[in-house]
Amino acid sequence: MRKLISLILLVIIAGGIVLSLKEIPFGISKIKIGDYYIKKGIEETGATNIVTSVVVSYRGFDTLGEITILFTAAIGLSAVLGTYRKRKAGEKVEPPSFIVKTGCRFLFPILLLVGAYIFIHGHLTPGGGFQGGAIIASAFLLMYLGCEGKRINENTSIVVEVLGALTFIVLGIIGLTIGKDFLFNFLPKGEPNTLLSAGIIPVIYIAIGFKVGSELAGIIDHLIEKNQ
Amino acid sequence: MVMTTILEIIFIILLAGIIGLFFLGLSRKIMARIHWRYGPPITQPLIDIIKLFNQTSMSHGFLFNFGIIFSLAGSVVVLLFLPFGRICPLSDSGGLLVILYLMLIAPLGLALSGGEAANPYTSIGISRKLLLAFGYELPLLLILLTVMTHYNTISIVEIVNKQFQAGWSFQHLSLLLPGIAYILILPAILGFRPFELIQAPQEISSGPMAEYSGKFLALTTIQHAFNIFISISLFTNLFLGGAANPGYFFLKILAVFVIFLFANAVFPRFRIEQAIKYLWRWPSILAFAGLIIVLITGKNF
Amino acid sequence: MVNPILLIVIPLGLAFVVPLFRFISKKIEKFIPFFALLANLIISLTLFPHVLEKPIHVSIGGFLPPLGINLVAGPLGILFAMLIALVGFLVSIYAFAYIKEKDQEKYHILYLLLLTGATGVVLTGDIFNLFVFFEILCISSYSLVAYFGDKPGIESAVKYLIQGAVGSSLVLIGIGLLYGQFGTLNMADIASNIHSVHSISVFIPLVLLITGFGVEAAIFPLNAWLPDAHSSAPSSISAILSGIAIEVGLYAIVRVVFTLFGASSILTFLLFLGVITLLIGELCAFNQENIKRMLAYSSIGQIGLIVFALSIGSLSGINGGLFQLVSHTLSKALLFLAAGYMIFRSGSMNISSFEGMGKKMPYTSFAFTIGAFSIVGLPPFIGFPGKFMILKAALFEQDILFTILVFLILLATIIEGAYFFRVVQTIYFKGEKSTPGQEREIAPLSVLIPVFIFVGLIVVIGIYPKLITEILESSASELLNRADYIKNILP
Amino acid sequence: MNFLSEYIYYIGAFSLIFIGLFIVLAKKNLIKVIIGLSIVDTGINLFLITLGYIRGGTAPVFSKPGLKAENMVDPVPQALVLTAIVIGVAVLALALTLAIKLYKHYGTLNLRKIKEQKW
Amino acid sequence: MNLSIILAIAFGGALLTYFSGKISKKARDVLAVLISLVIAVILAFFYNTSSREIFYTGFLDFPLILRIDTFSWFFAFTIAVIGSFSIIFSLSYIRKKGNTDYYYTMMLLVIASMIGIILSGDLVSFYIFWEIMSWSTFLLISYNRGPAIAAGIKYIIMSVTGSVAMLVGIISLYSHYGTVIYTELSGLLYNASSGYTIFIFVLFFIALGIKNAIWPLHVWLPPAHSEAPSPFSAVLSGTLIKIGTYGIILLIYVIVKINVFLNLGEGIVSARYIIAVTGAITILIPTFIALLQDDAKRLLAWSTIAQAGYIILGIAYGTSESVASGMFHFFNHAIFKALLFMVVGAVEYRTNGVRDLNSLGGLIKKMPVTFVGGLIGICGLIGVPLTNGFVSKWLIYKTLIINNSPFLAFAALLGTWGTILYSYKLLHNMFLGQLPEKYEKLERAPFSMQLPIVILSLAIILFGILPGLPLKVINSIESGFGLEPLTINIWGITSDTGTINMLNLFVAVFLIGIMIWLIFKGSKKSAGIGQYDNYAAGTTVPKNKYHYSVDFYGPLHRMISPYLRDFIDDFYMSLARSIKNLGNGIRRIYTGDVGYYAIYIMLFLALLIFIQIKWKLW
Repeated sequence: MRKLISLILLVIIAGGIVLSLKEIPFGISKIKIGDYYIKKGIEETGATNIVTSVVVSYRGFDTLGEITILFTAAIGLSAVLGTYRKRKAGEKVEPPSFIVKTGCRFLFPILLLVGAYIFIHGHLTPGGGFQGGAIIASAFLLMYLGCEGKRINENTSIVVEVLGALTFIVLGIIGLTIGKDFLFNFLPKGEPNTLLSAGIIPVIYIAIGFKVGSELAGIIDHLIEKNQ
Repeated sequence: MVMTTILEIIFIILLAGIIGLFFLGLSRKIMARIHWRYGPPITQPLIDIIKLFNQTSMSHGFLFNFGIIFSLAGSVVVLLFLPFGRICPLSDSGGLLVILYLMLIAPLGLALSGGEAANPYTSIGISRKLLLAFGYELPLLLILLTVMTHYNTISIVEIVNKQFQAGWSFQHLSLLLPGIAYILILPAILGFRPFELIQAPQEISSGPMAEYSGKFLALTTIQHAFNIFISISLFTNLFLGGAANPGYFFLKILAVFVIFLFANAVFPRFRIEQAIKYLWRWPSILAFAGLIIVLITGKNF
Repeated sequence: MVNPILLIVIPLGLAFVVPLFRFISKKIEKFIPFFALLANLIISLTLFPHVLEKPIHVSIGGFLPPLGINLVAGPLGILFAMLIALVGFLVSIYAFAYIKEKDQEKYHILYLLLLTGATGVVLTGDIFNLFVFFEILCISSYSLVAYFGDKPGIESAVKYLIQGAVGSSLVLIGIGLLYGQFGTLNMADIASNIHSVHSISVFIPLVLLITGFGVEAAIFPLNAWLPDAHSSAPSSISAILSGIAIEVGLYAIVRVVFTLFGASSILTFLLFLGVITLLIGELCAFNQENIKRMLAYSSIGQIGLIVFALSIGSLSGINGGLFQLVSHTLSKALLFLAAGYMIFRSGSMNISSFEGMGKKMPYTSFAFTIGAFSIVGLPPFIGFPGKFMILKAALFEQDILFTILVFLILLATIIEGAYFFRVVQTIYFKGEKSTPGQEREIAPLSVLIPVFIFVGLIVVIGIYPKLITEILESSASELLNRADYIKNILP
Repeated sequence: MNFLSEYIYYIGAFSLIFIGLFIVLAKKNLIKVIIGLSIVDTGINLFLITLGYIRGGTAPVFSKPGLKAENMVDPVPQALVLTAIVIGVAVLALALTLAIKLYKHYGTLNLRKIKEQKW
Repeated sequence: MNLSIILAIAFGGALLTYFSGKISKKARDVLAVLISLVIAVILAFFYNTSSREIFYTGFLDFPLILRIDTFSWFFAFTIAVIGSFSIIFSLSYIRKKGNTDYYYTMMLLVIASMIGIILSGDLVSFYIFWEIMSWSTFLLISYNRGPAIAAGIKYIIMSVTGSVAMLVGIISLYSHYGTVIYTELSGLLYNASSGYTIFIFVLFFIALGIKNAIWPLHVWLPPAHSEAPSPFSAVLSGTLIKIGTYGIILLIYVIVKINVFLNLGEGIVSARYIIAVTGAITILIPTFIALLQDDAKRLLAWSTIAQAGYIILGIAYGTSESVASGMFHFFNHAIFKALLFMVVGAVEYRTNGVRDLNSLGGLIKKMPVTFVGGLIGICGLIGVPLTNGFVSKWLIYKTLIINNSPFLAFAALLGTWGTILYSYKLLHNMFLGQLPEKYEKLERAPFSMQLPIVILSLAIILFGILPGLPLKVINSIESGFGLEPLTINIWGITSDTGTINMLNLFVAVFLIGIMIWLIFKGSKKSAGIGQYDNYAAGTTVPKNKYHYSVDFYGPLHRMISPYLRDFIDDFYMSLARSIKNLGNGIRRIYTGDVGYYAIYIMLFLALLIFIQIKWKLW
């Protein structure tokens, strides 16, 4: 019964949405501001990756919100799970197999490196702070899988997290204080397609990378540690 | 002017008292005769009163005394509002409505007095008295309202005057029915058979009067006499056109009283519920019918 | 002139900083929200006179709209920002004594983030940005509802989360559809392209947005999460949820309907929806034994009333609706705070456990009474002018339909009165007259101060409603003059 | 067939969305519901990306010279999707956390049985 | 002297009293009495003046106006005086009960808001004060706890019901005419359609009728009056319900105006007759119900409803005499009902809260002053000539009879006879008959209770003999309403259709009373005997059965009680129950199953889309 009702309702809604999609033909350029970004993006922001320029510059405020959401989720999660609990000595955990152990140890630094590369080059190539951060976090996940007893230092992770976020905000405020708008790209834009270009974009992306990496690692840490 | 008024007042009070006592005596005499007895002399009530004043009495306190005075005063004041023949000292002070109100002072005063007596019989008697009053007031109010609506005035003097011009009220059907109703409730007003349940000596030792002795009893008797006079002369004024002079008026009320006595001598006693039911049924229906007729035939509505 | 961006940045930055205090002193943490919101309050107050003259537009990152994200600090936005800062500020004082858990830094962070999200929603001029802030608001509310980690809290949070997630998915689909059609995300830009909602392709995003935001705004039948969440959250959070969160949801709906779509044709529907929400909320609250659940249902009812008023669509209607919104925010926050501390003391949420509170906690009880009277709409409290203005607006339509709806509203008011008065009686008159050992346990100052500031505001604005009517009027005209809004942002 | 090639991406995206919604509406296991929500998110992301697609377009990255701006797809939906993914992750993480806690309290994840908060 | 100063004193005084109570109990008592007296005294100075002022401009776009003219002066002054007497009475009454600061504050607040209502010059400020009065009353009714809680909730729900109806009326008037000021509204309804006028009338009458306890809206009154603290019952009964009366007069004679009112509808179905007949019903049914009561205060409460019926009847009947009688009876009722509640309160105070008429008795020996107060009170209530109730009742009967409404007159008159029965029962069962042994050591009422009782008793007699004093004021009110004033002198009323002269009556009664007293005194002195020294027809009655009070009107009771269930109350209660059930039913849609909740969301969305696709509504 419930399924039937759900189906009927969803069919009606789907019908409505299909009707509305008529106005949005597929695959045809109808973009307005997107067009502008592509044409003027490099000129205005200095980043060759237009997506990055949109994410960090044009819609940088969204990104600030985004990291805030992640932060919120991380804090909320740890708040819900309760206070930090050390693993007790007597608890037995199946030790990882040799292959896992070695593989993890081998992959861990490489992943870190790849992650760092991705967020540092966010303004030039596809990728960016979030992607890099996620890779870094997966490196830590591997560490948890492979290296028994190793854990990230909670305090360090928090400091990194906070500093990452603060960097973002401080950069924004600097933009504000030098007479322009919040998040104003006050650093020189540099030569496009070089590493040191696009003003504050790479700085922000690096900060985001650190922040996201440590945050996701923290989330993993919480979910693993608290629920043995 | 003031002098004549005062004289009128004294005259009326004395005369009403005498007539009332006479009626009281007469009623005992006639009752006795109906019962094939000889009966006491007609002056017996007067003799009783004089005797009672000379007896020692017992008082329960201030309200005990005050109530009886209050009650009697109420009755006496009513007299001043009733045209006795053509004499009516306080004709300009509110008319029939005031009479209605003053008529309730008497039972209220007795009730207060009896209340302080703290005798359960008294209390029961008072309760019955008030209930009975409530019972007969319903038809009585309808009757008076019919009359007042018919003549469109609240002044009893004017009612009497209008009857002089247009003939007795009894001539109109609309007032004939309330008139009959009045006769039916008259024994209830006076506490006569079949409505003597207030005193009911066999049952509750004379009810409100159980604690009275001496002068209290005397005052009550006087009050009773006044009440007889008042209720009958009210009837006469309202339905029989009053009278041009006191003598004629006396004859009228005497006739009414005698007829009334004969009519009521044969009833047994009611219980209080029966009494109320009776009063709320036939007299009320008659009076109500009269009121409806007045409203239909009247010009004003 | 201060940049309105600070209204968002200051609490956000401080929220990020809070975890660092574990290295300095744990005791400072709880004062961070206090200072952040105090700053916000001051900023919004200083902005207030400027905004009345002319709405302030701030672009972010140096890009003019529609290219960059912009903030629109119009009268409406500042009104909400001020309200958020005010209530948040007072509730943060309340939390000094109320939140006693060991791990309280997380509470304060989440609390700040919630209010940041709310402020962001009301200030932003970009529909996707609005969504982002909305998510901040929602996610922090989910976490805060579950903050105590007890059984009801977790259950409610899960339910809230599921419904909220469905709602935000719908919002996101709606935004996608809008972007697909208009190629822009700036609200003014979109609005300048929408002239009617007759075409289904515009209508569908509209209803998706209404439904999505409606979940947070607790319009019937989207409000099933509300009684659970409000009753099982910590009382300070209930106050914020009831006083801020659903109002912000309502703001989003109003923005979408009035400014974005200019969809005055759907207002009739919302009119009925408001009345139905009102009636259902009040009826559900009528026989409620759990005080916080009762207050939560009452919030549903109040939201219905506000929706009704806003949907009248006339200047005075919106005016009245906004007034009622302010009034509800203040009164309901007060009620939750006062009830919260009484629950804290009595250890039970059952109304009958409040017996004798009038003796035990005289000040808190007094404040609760004022709040209840205000919600019911008795003068001289703030609820009265609100109800008055709404009725005035409705009856000025001189339409038989409105008269009937007004009577339904008043019926709901009577029901509302009935259950609130019942609680007031329980507090003061029920129970043993004096049981031995019943000492006065006056609430700590950090509870009484915010509670009595609320009382003061309720009474002062109730007696002198002109204090806020000016800003309400310009807010209402901002909502109604869609063309001006567009023209101001896209010259 | 024209229809399919024209709308296949939309259909795919919305299929995911509605499948996800159906799971949320009809399934009783909390984990499944959370998975459903996640599917809805994925569907939406797909939909957003689809919105920005231009037939034959390239990624909007000027990584090497000679890329024409006209041929690039719309960067904005991609930026939006980035945000949407993060939001999805955040909600997912929180939801799972709550599910863990809920299971501790109730010993079940059956949503039809977790009905203490009602009326 | 400004009118706003009065209000400032009244409201400020209320608050001040609360805080002074925290410092010194004595100071608080003195302050409370002082404030209430000061208000009364200041108001007294406003006699025969008229002024109007805008006292507050801060409320939305409405300038709030205060005004005083003879009409409002009459009501305000009465209320202030009765209020201050009640506060004096409270001094010892409330001392035992605790929570005294609260009590005095609320009491002063109620009085202040009542005066505010009366003095306000526009409907918005009327409404504001009205609501303040409602809730402050509510907070005071439940003061005694126990059954008072149910009474309070009943009161406030009905009160809120009424006031929201009135609010619609006020705003509707504003939306039609753009003003809420009495003087500007006055007569504007002349051009309105009668349907609209009736609409306004109904709305206002729900509110005013509930306050004034007109018959089908009376259910809050009996429990509220009987459960409230006695001095407050006096305020409730003597003045608070009269606010409703004031409102009705205001509506009919100031806002709607007499000429519109009399032309509203025709014959039997005219507004005038409908309200008058409602008044008549309000007299009859509560009178009979009062007969059945065994609780002294509940009896008085029902009596209050009945007396309010006289007032409504008089006001609605619309002749100049009937309106005068309505207002005069308001005045009288305020005095004697306040007095009676104080008498009952004094007894209640001394007997530790006993007001069951079946367990008292014989208190005349212990509390003579209180008894005399009670006696004069019931005389006024009945309308025994030479007490104030008489003249007002006489006027209403007269005008009803002269204008050919004998049925209304019948209702009014029969109500009076019912009044005799229940008021005698009240007096008898408390003061007369045998004194129960447990009350052997009862003391007299304290001075602060006796003082208001004595003053009010004297007032009843005074205005009974000199009805011209208030009638003069009433006359000038009536000429303000466009009614023809009565021809009066200080002793009474003269007119072609019937004259009353209390001087004659007074002299006659006085002289005759003296005469009889002389006869009484002159005859043999009677011996005083004790209470239990009774004639028992030769039997001995057990002591505890000596007092006849239980089921005092038993026979009548058995006859009428089956017909006199308060079915209106039952109706309201069942209404409340069904709303409760409805609420319990509706909240089951929140099943607790989150799947359903998600379905609701989708349902909402699907519904909107479906409607749009199907009907293209938007």
